[in-house]
Amino acid sequence: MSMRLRDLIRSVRACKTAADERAAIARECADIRRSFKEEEHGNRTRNIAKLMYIHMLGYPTHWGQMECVKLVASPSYTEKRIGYLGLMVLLDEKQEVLMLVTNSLKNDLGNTNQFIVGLALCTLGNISSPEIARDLATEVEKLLSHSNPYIRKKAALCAVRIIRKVPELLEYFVNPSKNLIADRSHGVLLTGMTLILEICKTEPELAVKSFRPYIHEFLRILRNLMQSTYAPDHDVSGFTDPFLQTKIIRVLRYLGTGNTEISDIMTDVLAQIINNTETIKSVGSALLYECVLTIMQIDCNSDLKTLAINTLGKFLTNKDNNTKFVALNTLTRVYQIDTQALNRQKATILECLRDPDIAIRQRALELIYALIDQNSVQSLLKELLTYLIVAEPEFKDSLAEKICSAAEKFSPNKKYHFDTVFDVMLLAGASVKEDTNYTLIHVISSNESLHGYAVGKFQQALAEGYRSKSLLQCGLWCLGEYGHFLVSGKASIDDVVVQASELDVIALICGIMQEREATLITQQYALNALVKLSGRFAETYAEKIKGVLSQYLSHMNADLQQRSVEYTRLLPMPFRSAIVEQMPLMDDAVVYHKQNQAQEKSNTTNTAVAAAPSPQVVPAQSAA
Amino acid sequence: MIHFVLLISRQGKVRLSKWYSAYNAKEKTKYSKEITSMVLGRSPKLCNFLPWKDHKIVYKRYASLFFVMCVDNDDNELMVLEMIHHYVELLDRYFGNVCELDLIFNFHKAYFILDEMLIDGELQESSKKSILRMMAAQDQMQENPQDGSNKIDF
Amino acid sequence: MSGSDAKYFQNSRKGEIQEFREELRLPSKDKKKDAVKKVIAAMTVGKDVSLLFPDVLNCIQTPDLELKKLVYLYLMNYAKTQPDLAILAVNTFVKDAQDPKPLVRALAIRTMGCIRVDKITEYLCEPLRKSLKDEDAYVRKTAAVCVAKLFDINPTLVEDQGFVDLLRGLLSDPNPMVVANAVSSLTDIAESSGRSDIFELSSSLVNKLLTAINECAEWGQIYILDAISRYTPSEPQESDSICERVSPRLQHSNSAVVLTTVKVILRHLDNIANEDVVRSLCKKMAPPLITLMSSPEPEVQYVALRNIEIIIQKKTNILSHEVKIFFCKYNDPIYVKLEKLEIMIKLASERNIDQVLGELKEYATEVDVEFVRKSVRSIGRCAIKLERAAEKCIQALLDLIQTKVNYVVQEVVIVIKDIFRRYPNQYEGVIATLCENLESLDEPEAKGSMIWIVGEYSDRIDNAAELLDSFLDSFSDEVSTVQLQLLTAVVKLYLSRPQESQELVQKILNLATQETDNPDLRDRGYIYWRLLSTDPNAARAVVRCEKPVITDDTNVIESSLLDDLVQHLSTLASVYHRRPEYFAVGPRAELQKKVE
Amino acid sequence: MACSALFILDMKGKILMSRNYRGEVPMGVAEKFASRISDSEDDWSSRPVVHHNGVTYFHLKHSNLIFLAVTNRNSNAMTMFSFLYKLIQVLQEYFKELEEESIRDNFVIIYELLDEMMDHGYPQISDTKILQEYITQEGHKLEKEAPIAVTNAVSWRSEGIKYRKNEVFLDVVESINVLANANGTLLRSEINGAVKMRCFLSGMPELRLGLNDKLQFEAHGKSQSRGKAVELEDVKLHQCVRLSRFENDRTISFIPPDGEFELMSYRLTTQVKPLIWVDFHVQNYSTKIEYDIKAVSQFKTKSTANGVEIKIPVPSDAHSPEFQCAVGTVKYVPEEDAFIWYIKQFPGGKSFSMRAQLRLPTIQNAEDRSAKRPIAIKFEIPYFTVSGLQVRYLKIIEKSGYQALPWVRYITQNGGYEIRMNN
Repeated sequence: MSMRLRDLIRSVRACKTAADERAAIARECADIRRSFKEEEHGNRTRNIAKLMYIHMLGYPTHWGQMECVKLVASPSYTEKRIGYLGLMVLLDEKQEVLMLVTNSLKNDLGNTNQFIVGLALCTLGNISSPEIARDLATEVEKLLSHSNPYIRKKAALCAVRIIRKVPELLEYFVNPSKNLIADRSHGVLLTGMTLILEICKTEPELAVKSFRPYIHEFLRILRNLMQSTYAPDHDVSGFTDPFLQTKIIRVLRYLGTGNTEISDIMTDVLAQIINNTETIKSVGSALLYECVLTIMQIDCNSDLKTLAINTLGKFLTNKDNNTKFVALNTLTRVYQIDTQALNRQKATILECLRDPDIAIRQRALELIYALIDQNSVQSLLKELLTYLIVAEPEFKDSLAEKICSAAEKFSPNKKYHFDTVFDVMLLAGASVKEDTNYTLIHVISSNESLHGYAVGKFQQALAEGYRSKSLLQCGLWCLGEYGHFLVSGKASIDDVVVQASELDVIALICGIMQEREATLITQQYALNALVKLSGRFAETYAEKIKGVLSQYLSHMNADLQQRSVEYTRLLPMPFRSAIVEQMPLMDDAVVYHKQNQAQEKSNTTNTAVAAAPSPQVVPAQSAA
Repeated sequence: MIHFVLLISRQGKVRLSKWYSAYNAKEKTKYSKEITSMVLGRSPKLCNFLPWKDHKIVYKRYASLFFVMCVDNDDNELMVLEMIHHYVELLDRYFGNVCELDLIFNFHKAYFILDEMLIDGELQESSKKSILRMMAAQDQMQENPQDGSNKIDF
Repeated sequence: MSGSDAKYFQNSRKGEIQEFREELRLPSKDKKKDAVKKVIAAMTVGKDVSLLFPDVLNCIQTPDLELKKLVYLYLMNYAKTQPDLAILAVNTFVKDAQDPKPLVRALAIRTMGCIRVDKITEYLCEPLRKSLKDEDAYVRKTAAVCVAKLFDINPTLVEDQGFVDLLRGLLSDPNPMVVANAVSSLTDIAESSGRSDIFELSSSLVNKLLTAINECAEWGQIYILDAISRYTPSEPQESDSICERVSPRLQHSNSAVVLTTVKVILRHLDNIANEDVVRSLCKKMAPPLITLMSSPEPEVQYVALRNIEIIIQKKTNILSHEVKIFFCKYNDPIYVKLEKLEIMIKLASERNIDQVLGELKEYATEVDVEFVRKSVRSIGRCAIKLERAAEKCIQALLDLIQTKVNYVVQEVVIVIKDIFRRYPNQYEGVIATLCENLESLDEPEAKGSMIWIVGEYSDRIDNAAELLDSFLDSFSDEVSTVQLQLLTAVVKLYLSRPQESQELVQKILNLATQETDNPDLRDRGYIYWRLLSTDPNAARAVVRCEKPVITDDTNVIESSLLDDLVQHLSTLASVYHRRPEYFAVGPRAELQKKVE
Repeated sequence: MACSALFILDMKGKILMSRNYRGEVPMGVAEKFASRISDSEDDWSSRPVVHHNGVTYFHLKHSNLIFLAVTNRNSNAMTMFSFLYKLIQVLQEYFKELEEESIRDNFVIIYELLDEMMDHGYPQISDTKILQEYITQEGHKLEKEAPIAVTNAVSWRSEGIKYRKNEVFLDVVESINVLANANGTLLRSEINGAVKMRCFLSGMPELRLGLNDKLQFEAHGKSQSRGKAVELEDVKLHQCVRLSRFENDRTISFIPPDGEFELMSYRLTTQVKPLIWVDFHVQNYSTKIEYDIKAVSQFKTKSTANGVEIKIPVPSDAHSPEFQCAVGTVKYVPEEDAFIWYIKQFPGGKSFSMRAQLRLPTIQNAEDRSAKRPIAIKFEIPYFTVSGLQVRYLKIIEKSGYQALPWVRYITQNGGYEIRMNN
């Protein structure tokens, strides 16, 4: 009765619509459930195989998990093979059902058949939970010295899994792993190196202590692999076991870090790889790349480092995008080591900004960003701004962010900083982050010479209809704080006065806040701007402002309502102007950035309070 | 380490998925879909790496199939490409001139081969010959059970 | 590596273009036709076969209508990429436009208009002029549309050649389909040129069109109705008669005819003085609108729902008794369900609130998160809208809190805050229940709402200071909306219980003014700080005063926009609830770019 | 108002066919859009009208196809969907089965249809009967003249039709929509009726249909003595019916299209007692679930409902179903996650019961929060309309003066018939 796996696959493939497929699967699932229920043993493997297929298509199969557990306990090899595969496909380490197989796993690890041990190891290595890892660690440790390399290599990777799940079990495996260094089997060597790497990653100090004595052994193996003539079993495009080679080079990285002596020992071999490896085949590039990474990290002489950077430079001119990507990626991480060498590549890197591949563009941007300093900021930002105009939408965000951030760090003067960010707002306002807006407002606020200039620029842009969120936020704030400059003729752009009447300013703000597209933030900023202007403009305009506020008195948004009610109450009060007078200038020192807030917090807070003309502390009794 | 391996057809169907890191079912589906649309949407000339969450995606297209691996940021992506190729060559030799249909109807075998090649997202064997020999021996055990059980027909 | 990969998983063929070319050159007519078909098939699946342009063009001289159509099809697709070669086809077009068979004449005219190559347009003028006066109506109706096509390519040419006048002439054509296409063509031209003078309606023209409408096919009726909806009569009585004459269209089986008719009636309704007539027209419109809702096609329902939202805001009573129609069915797509909810709230009244509330409660335990959230929010909106139902709504919300479903609880907190603001000092008894769920709130809006509640009722919540203090440690990690709420809440607390909160208020004022880079928060902080240190009593009067009760204007369309949307019923503007300039090409496109 | 371009795509978003009517929207947008809708989790979750980057997309799904229209203007959205549905109807009438293969196999003729049905983005001729006169699948062996009917006053009927036997068949079909709560409250019910015709008449006949429509009686000043009159809430008429005449005195007069068509549809919201009602009780244990179901027929004993199907939803991972019922048969239908109780004939005024028990797996699906699916009921009751609507006469006048016989049939059936269940 039961349908064969291939027939199920055929019938599913024949379905024309998603609904047909769903129906076919539901029917089959019901039949499999029936078959499980009726304990049709002959069909168990077939059913689990079908379940895996159904699972792959994305349908729920939780109800079949128990059957996998049962199948694993079967004496038949085929049933075990499918059972374990089923476990790995249908379950993950988070499911409690998995605990039920601990016993089967344990039994199978002691089996005399290498393949049954292999299945258990493979399952353990792929999906074991911390609990199972703990329960079976001793068994795995024993199998590391099994006479059969097929079992040893699998056990080594199981050990890796166990360390990943339960790091405190690491010590179990330090000594056994040393024995693997001398193993004759490539497979065991490879997985042994992986185990050593895992130990290095998890407990670097202990690892370095344990494995440094073997440095010559590592180098010997590496040298042998490099010099080996054609080895059919392990050849990849003329390289002998590059997988193993990269692992060893990576181990060297851990051993050489922070140790000149050890680093010196490996210099020769690394230099040899750099000099002798051809990049015609991509495996060559892969090896070189690994080698460069190691050189960059260990304590070797600067000649070798320069050699490495130059290798990356060569990568940049490679036609293959993958190599280019890798080079950009690596250069971003190591650019400080030799900025001069890197500067020679500037043109090539800028060219990468126009690469059709966003991944390349992204990396190139990172790198250019890293290259920007006081000297190069103007020329490089000019390039980036031109590019911002044509950049694809998905790239604009990061481009805008980088330009703003570079302007903040390296601008020769505040005006340049303002102009740059302002241009970004015009070109890609939606891409500008809120933090950047805050920073810009700080820059304006802390530099009196910018007040009139900024308010003039924003007034013009807003009046022309620019409505990006960043422009609105900064613009409205400036209009509120410096709007009176527009009236008194103190607002100017490069000596050209920007003039506007009180009514113009109020109308501009009202117009913006009442647009259908106006966001909450826009309205919040607008309300604040209006109340601040009520203290800067002549008394006659207070009534006008009150009228605008009144539209928000019953507003659904609690904050907007609160503001409008408060400000409406405040308007007739005699000391209103004092309350909303110009806000204390923001000291440069108080500019906070989310990323370094933690470090700065303690030392800047005090100065800030002292610097800002802060109001008196509230008297305790005053409220009574 | 490799966090997961996906085989995706040009039509966006998942032909094989192997997860070494712990994700729940919902995440698995979500990520597969996400990555499928990312990878399928890329033109062939672009590079084979993509940043994704805190990891990176390395993929390669072989005719109608995309082989995808998600690896750690400090993994050597060029080497990962070699691993993908290693797997493809294994499939090709095992099935003899492999085609997509082989993988559709014998998906379990593709998994078996992968399990001989990787454990917990790490390479376990660099010799194709050795892997194929082990596969053959196990298939043989399945064909002629020594334990007294019957041969099982899928 | 890439070189050797090709051998895996591979099967492909090449040299297709060359094959096509050879086949196109075959002498046999049937083979040739097959070849053109193959080329079109390749074009259909997106292959670039533009290289074959000269070869395909060679097949154009044929009496075989099917082959001709195929070649024309190819020409339309690729003429733009090969403008010089396209000219070679002109002679055939001109010749075909004089063919004895009207089908061929029309085909030539239709196709020529679709070849958007500037150089061709001048050759098009004479054949077009002739065909506008063709004896066959089928040719005339095709030519009418062709004028709009030509205008798209070269507006000045169309005006210079007097085609617009000829088109206006066709408005009096004896054939209704020709009239309808003349209407659509003139509308198209007026719209894309932004010049309403191209197509001005007079009383007599409207009369003529109203007569033509009876004979028109469904699509033609839509074009004419649409044009009439733009007409502003000089005499109010005219509106009466227009409504009377179009209202039979409400019985048409085409949904678009019905909805466009509703538009005409609604547009003219304001001009009608007689209340009885207005009432009767409204009564007539209701059943067809409901019928649109029972359409088996969800897309039609969706467009209808979006329009009904506008219609019931314009004429509140029109569906006031029909709330049941908008109850959600299991199989309704989610986008339909969400719109139905919106209308249910709009139609909720004291008479039907029990039923509506029953439904909303049902939906609030559904699976789809977006739908559930909106249902919960709707219960709150009902409470705000209907004073006498508020109590029941709150009870329903409290029941929902007990489900402990995280997103439900958050929505409940948000709407209860609004209910408090609508009915101050009435339902504070539930605050304790809300406070129990404080810790499960992780969405900013819910958090902010809870903080607002604590601040507003700080005089009644014993541990208000403690509750608010618990948020302060993570102050810098909160989003700004939560920070702002926290600032206000603490100031409110201080003003009602200064002794206990002296330290707290100092702390938050410091946080808001010194340890933030958010200028808005900083401004708010300083304003409070200055207020408190200047005159605490005044501060209390400003901050803790009674606030007006809120009005729920969620999704209420502001009145000038509403009138615009009524004018655009059935169109995209009515679906988006936005003026066309925000999403369609037009004079304001430039502004759109600035908005991004 | 107009449509810029039209696409037919497969479910994966691959373009099968396209027609660029106005050259104002880049054709590449379709693929980008398609990748977005085929990505969405739920097939229906994406709204049918969306705006992106200045382009509006209208889409709808039909079997395994997506029909997509795009525009960058303020087009008439309702027209667009009406047209897309009309296009689907025409293609169905042309090719019977409408799916990927039929699109591929018939692309030449579909291009022709797309050109004939829409010009410069404006819908034109959409009557299959008329289109078939000059666009045929057999190719253009016959050199055709311009379709006269296209530009006729009667655009839906050709002249010169001849039948040996002149006959008209009328079907009055009423569908009952019911929505009820789990506690048994009827939330809404309505009747959607349709008068469908199959006309085999020669020449240009004039038809007039008389119904026991209350308004028709009133308009004609007749008393309601002759049986019950029915008050129809809304009537939709085929475009062949003279609407102004109907508006004046509710007379349905028309020259019919040839063959099959829907003459009118109507709607009544009068609260009717659900014809078939289902009471249920569900008991949920951790590893099994039990159902007690009772079905009641609430119509006159002389009528009988045929082919009654009561569909009760069950959890998707249930197994080992057991059913007990005295009348009818029950079947577990896993593809619908339900069991269906079939009762071939259900006489009026009766009630039948059944019980069901299903087992549930011990391992629960962690993320399963299943939807509250309703009970659905299907049935058909012949010789009967719930509304009481009746055809009083059908007058057929043709200038040749032949006699033609009208045949009338009445059927009542379920429409959307849902009784909600609790979880």
